[in-house]
Amino acid sequence: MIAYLTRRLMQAVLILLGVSIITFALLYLLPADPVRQIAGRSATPQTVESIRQQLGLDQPFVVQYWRYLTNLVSGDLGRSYIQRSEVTELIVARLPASLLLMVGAILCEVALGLTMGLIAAVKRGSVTDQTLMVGSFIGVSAPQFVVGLLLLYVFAVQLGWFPIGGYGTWRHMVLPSLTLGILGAGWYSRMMRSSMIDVLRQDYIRTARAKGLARGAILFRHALPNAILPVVAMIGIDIGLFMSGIVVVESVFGWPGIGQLAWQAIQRVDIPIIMGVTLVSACAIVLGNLLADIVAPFIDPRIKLR
Amino acid sequence: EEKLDPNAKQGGAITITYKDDVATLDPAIGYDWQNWSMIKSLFDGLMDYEPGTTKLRPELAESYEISPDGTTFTFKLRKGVKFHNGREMTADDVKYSLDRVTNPKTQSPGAGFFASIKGYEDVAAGKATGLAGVTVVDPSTVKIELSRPDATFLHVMAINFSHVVPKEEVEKYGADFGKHPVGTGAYKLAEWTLGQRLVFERNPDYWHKGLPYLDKITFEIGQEPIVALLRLQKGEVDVPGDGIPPAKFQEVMADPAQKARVVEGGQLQTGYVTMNTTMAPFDNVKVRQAVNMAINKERVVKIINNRAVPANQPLPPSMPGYDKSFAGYKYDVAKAKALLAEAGHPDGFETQLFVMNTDPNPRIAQAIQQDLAAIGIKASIQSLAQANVIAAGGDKAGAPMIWSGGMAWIADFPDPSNFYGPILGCGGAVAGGWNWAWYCNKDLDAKAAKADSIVDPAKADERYKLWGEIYSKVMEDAPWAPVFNEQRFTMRSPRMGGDDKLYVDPVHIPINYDYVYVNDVQ
Amino acid sequence: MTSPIAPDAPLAAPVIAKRRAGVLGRLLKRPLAVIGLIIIALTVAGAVFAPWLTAYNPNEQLFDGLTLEGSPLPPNAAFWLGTDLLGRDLLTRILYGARTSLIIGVVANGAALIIGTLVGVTAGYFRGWIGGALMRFTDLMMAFPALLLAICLAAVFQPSLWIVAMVIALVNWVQTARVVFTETSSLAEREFIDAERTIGASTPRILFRHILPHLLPTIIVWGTLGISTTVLLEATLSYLGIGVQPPTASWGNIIFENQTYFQAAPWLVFFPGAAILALALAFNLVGDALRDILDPTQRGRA
Amino acid sequence: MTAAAGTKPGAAPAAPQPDTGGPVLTVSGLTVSVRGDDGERAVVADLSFSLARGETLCIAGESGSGKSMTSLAVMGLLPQPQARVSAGSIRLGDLELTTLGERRMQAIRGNRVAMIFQEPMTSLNPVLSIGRQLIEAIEAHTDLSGSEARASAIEALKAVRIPEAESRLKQFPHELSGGMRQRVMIAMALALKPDVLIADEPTTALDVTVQGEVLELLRDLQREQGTAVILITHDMGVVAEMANRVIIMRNGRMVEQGSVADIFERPQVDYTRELLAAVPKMGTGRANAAAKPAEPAKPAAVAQVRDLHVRFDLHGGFFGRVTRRVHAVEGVSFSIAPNETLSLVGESGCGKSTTAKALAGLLPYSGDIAVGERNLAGLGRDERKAVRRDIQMIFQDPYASLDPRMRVGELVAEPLLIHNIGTPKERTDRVAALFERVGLSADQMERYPHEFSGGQRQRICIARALALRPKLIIADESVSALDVSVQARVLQLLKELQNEFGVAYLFISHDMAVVENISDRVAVMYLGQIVEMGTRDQIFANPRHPYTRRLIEAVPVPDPARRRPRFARLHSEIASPVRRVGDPPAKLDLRDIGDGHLVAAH
Ligand SMILES: Nc1ncnc2c1ncn2[C@@H]1O[C@H](COP(=O)(O)OP(=O)(O)OP(=O)(O)O)[C@@H](O)[C@H]1O
Ligand SMILES: Nc1ncnc2c1ncn2[C@@H]1O[C@H](COP(=O)(O)OP(=O)(O)OP(=O)(O)O)[C@@H](O)[C@H]1O
Ligand SMILES: [Mg+2]
Ligand SMILES: [Mg+2]
Repeated sequence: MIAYLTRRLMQAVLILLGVSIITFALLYLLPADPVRQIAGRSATPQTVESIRQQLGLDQPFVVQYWRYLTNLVSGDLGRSYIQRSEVTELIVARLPASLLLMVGAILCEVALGLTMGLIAAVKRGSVTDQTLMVGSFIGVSAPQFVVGLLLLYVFAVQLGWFPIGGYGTWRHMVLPSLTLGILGAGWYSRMMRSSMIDVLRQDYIRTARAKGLARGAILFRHALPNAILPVVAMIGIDIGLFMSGIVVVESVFGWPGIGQLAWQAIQRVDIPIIMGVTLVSACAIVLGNLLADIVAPFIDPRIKLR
Repeated sequence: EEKLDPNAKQGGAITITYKDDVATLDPAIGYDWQNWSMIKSLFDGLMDYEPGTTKLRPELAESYEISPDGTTFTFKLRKGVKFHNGREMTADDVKYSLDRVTNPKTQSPGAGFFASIKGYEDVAAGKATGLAGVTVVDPSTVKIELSRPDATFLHVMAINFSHVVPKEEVEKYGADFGKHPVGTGAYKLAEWTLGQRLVFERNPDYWHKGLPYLDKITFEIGQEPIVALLRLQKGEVDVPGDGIPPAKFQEVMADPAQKARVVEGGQLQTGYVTMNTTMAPFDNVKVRQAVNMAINKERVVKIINNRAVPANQPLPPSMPGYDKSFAGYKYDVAKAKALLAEAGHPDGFETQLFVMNTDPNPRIAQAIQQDLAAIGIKASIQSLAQANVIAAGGDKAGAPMIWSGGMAWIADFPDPSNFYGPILGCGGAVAGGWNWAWYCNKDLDAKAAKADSIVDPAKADERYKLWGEIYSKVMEDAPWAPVFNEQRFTMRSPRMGGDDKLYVDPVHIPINYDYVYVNDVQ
Repeated sequence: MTSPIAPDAPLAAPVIAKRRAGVLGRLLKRPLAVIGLIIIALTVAGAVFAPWLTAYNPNEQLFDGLTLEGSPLPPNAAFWLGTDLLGRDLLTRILYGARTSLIIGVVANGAALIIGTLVGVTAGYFRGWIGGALMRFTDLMMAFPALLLAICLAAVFQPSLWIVAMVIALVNWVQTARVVFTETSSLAEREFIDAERTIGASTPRILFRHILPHLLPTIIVWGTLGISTTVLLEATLSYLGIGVQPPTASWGNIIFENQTYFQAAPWLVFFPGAAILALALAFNLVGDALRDILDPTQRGRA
Repeated sequence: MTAAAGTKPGAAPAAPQPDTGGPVLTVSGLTVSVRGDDGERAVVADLSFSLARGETLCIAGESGSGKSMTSLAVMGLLPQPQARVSAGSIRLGDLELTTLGERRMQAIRGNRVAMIFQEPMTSLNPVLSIGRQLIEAIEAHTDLSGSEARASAIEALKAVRIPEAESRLKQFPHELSGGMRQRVMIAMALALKPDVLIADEPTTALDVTVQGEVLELLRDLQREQGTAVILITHDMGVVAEMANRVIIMRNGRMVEQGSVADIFERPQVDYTRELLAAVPKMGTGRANAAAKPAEPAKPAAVAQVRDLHVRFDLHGGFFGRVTRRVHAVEGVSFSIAPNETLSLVGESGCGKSTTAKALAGLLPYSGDIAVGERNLAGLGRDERKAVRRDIQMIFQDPYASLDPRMRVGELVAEPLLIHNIGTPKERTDRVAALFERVGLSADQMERYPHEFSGGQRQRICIARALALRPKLIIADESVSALDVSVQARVLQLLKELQNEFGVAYLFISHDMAVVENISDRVAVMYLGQIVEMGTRDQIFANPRHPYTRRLIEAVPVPDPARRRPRFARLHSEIASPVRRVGDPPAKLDLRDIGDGHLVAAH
């Protein structure tokens, strides 16, 4: 186990290194000049050059990257060009909110998606199945901005069940999690249905039925753990997909997560923030996948950690 | 002393929302829509404007004197002004603040405004650490010598970049001063939860007795404008910092109760299309004039729900120097076609129109595109992130046409010169500059310098006239096609009081925090 | 000693000499699949014949297309699906937009699916360094923010439909690869694959004839869900200046441009949204039917 | 559907039957139909029988004759969506089962009727521990507390002679050998103490010694609980040993029914006689041996295996190091000449399949394997393909070795296609001919593997292996699921091919009678090593190693008159090939005791 973890963590470090190199290189190639954003309209070329020097942006790529990397090792992600604050500070302030939202969203989509997929698989071909299918496709096809606003309008403005955006209590979390969850639920339910159908025709399900087990026991104890494996792998993947959804949802609900930070940074070529957020989300994705891989053997004992 | 509003009561708290993060509250650095007026409430400069107007008045300076040649300004400081940390502000702080903002290490985007101060070049080049032209005469007197007469200098003393900061706090927080601002302003920062909210509290020691009215202002960050409006309608928010979102504009205006709470005002803003005068075929003035005539500005205005007025010159109407009599280029497709033919393009040509990607700019660009197509100019649209458009504009061969909306010019201060220098003058027509038309007219530059050397306030009208002429000449060369001047529509909750003009204050955007109040305090 | 063994006599049932009908033939026997095929056909026809189907030009900002206040018109006799914020006919834009969206949702998404499947199958089947390297590369790509890649590509290339299609294909294959990898590695352990090896089946044959068909259900799920996702992703990318530029219509960007107006002008979001949904559903119906048809254990299902 | 005349819809299903002598289970006019591409066809037609308390009914008969379908119909577990009961009634006591709702059926399954399925490999849930699976079955039908259920699960495991029952509860199916899984399945059915137990080929995966014990257990259960047993088997030895009454089925119909003595002594129908005649009997092989032409001077071996080792590393412990190894094959050497049949026998888990797979090039091994003149190690891609053509393997589990998504016709034609033999037309013809030779009809080529019975699938695998006319066929338990008549015909076919083309066989089987019938030489394996090897006569007439002797003694005799009163139970535990790293098993020395008869020291 420890050996496995060490190996995986080492791989993770390599992956992060790769991500940082590629990101850094891409940002380096970007034609937009951050110095001009900093210097403002009235700056003289002299000032511009001076700022460029101070930021070390006049250095060759390798030097810049090496400096970034050495700082990174000591936990220093640099300072934002626009906000002028420590990137670490900005991310640390916003990360908990995003993680919380992620957890909420994953709970939502897993709960919704699995239930829908399960029912659809069991009632395969029926009207219920068709309805659920249309439902999951609506979830996937509906623009999140609209879904978010709609939920907000109905449940917060009209019914007043939840606050209109903001952050703090569990009530703030419901609607944004749901908005993200509706999209994910579409995916999960289709995946679940597909793998459930496969599992339901396996011989061991027949055995379980032959034992005279109740339908619930067959579905939840025998079929679900077998069908859920691809879904667990999906949760790892999901974290990556999640990063793009978060931008929209966070802004609709005024959720103080890193999505908004990233989006603003992208718009304004705030390279240190882009780098920081990229690395943090890469970390999350890598850890998510690792977690999915670690959990898998607990669900299916045939799987070995390799 | 200024008269206070007899209806205003002190106390109460309001909530204001913004979509984007507040980057910094360091007056030397903050240059965004949201932090601009926040900084104005936390800090003070030597000069300021009368609330809701563009009229200059002394602020931290009690009085000032200008030498006859217009190169020496002597400011007498107000006594008993204290920073939020309790220390009294002195002339040394003024000097320190100006030295700091011009020092390249500070990386201030506003350093260039101080270029007329003696010794600026040395500081900018890193050869000196202080401005030779700024001297502390005594603890309450500062003398500033300029290297050339500068009529806008009092305005410069009113912009945020020149606001006074206490040295000890700056040194204490270093680069994080922007997160721990300490000034002399009406409010002080009480709380800043990154990404969520900022809370301003009344500065009890504010030198301007009786101000501010409000006890507390909460800025909630990261709110989508549409959602902010929903919350306003529910009474959770008092002012939507980003204004009324276009998508909700019709709805609000259709409801008399809501409409009554909308305040409309002019803005020191012009939306225009730049044409790269160094790039064929826009190097031909006839082509540029044809473009000016081809754009149906009325329709463009209609597309943004009439939230603007058509423009025919660079200056917005509320800017001194605006020429009411100027006719500009009338919308005339036939004539535009004729001009194009004269220029040797009877069948038009293909070109590109760059635009920033936030609504409504791409829509406006499409309307312009269609108008240009009517005279044969096939402009393909490049709708890009702000930084990319700016990069293209600063590249001589980058962008033939740019729609300025969303990026450029809301004036830093209400003076006609503010629309010239970096965006129309030769100085801005350099790689990485902001003169996206790459328009460089040496005669006009000279004339501009001449106008700005008329320092005497008594001769202001003469100066404005001169500027008016400059812009008329610019329009003859037509490097821009001015399209409209945006109107501001701010909305306030029913409980908010204060003169309407405070809500469309031309310099305090979106509202003048120091003077607004709420009606429901006991 | 050479007499053959008597075969099992078929019992009772008449052996109708009906040989297997083609896959298409069997698809056509399923009403739901037929509906799906019809929707797909209509979409393609709409895209191809758009100029003949509508009197309007998709980019023409009609004089009478806006109210005096500059608001778009709701569906009416002249504009069946209403007009957009610039006074253009929405129906026309949706028809023309189908061209873009089909390329994104079907071609780019399909390409991503194919790349992902190939990578996943290869990595899952070849355990050694090839598989390891491919999977590490996939992990890297997965950890890498797609949006950033897109922005940088946009900065380097001229924005165009094909760039955005390429970007989508480049970023979307990753998830498919991961899922396919997992499934392939368990399939590769199955005994019938060993059996194929003993009869000397070549690796491509094993991969394409024996492993791929088993991946079909997964591929169908990912492929059909990918349609909606990619069509919407295109809009985000176009917004960032990578994809089709205004005024070219696509379903995604019609929604994207107008989503803040969904209360003031719901038709601007509803109709393109419905188009995306219908296309995705149609592919799903066909996919589901295909899955059943190609899955022999499900035969006999009505 | 039959009019459910005697059904009392509200009757309590679980009321214990008084021992009135009335039948527990009555099947009458049962017809089961399956839907395929070519419409519906009946696979069981008009079947009627009844079962009394404490009785053992054996169903024997042709493979594919509907035995499994019948039992699935009783359980209400016919494969969906294809199959259904189209006529007839199944009554449990007074209760009509064919029309019973799923919910009420649930209460009956396991509780009153339990079943052991034909394919034990896939019938256990891979993600649940066997303890879990056992206990839940008990809990579903009794109101025992958790610990009581656990106790009775342990008891059930002990009853099927799984050693260390208590710790086994925590294990997962994949951690058990095939034979153990089979026994877990049996334990599960027994623990429920049902009124009726249906056992579908419960001992196919077991070697004769364990088979005997399991059968003994069934008898115990019957004695103690009065359970009625339906035993489906093609092993006439088992029938003779166990049955009170016997049903013989063919083509979905019952052809004969009678007491075990009647069937064996006075068969009425030709088919039954044919079946009985086909039963391989120990000793008859030697008699037939004369038929085989005398071996010519020793030609070059088709395959030569020298000092073969196959080990599987088990990663374990906290650091994921290799702590233990399965020494599946430990230094096996043999060679097979053309035209020769070498049989490999031994108990379940002794490494027979592993040896076969290594020979077929499917496992990494150490040692030398030469095919023809070529050593398998270090062959190029093309050469390996050529060698593949010469060696074909028939896998132990026919279902698992057929791609479920391909039609069986395509599957059988595939080797021809791969090796570019013939035109498509010729290939089809050849496949059709092969089908007929293994006793399937050509029109079944269009079906998929899951549409066949266990025995039919096995024949498909055989046809596939024959398609290329290889030089060596490795047949791993290839006739175990076939009824004796088909088995006889298939064995006959194999012999014919040997005579025609000189094919050599490596024949792996549990069934000593079959082995005795078919082999030229026999190798007995125990714990990964060969303990005795020699010609058939040497092994069967003169077994020297005690393990060999036990194997031969354990073979049930297909004669009810010679029924053994009680099968001797073993008390030693089954030895395990799993050992710690650095602790390889001692190498056995084989000694030639004359004429190439090799025996390990013991
Ligand atoms: N799912 C299915 N679909 C179609 N036909 C099937 C299906 N399952 C079995 N059959 C057919 O039903 C018939 C009876 O099968 P069954 O499994 O009952 O045979 P069996 O008597 O148990 O034979 P064996 O001894 O070989 O296991 C066979 O001809 C088989 O081809
Ligand atoms: N992939 C594997 N990993 C670990 N152990 C294995 C593996 N395959 C086989 N074994 C073990 O190797 C030993 C020999 O297995 P093998 O399948 O050769 O037995 P067999 O003689 O064919 O038995 P049976 O008669 O039950 O088929 C068994 O103990 C088995 O558990
Ligand atoms: Mg069977
Ligand atoms: Mg075996």
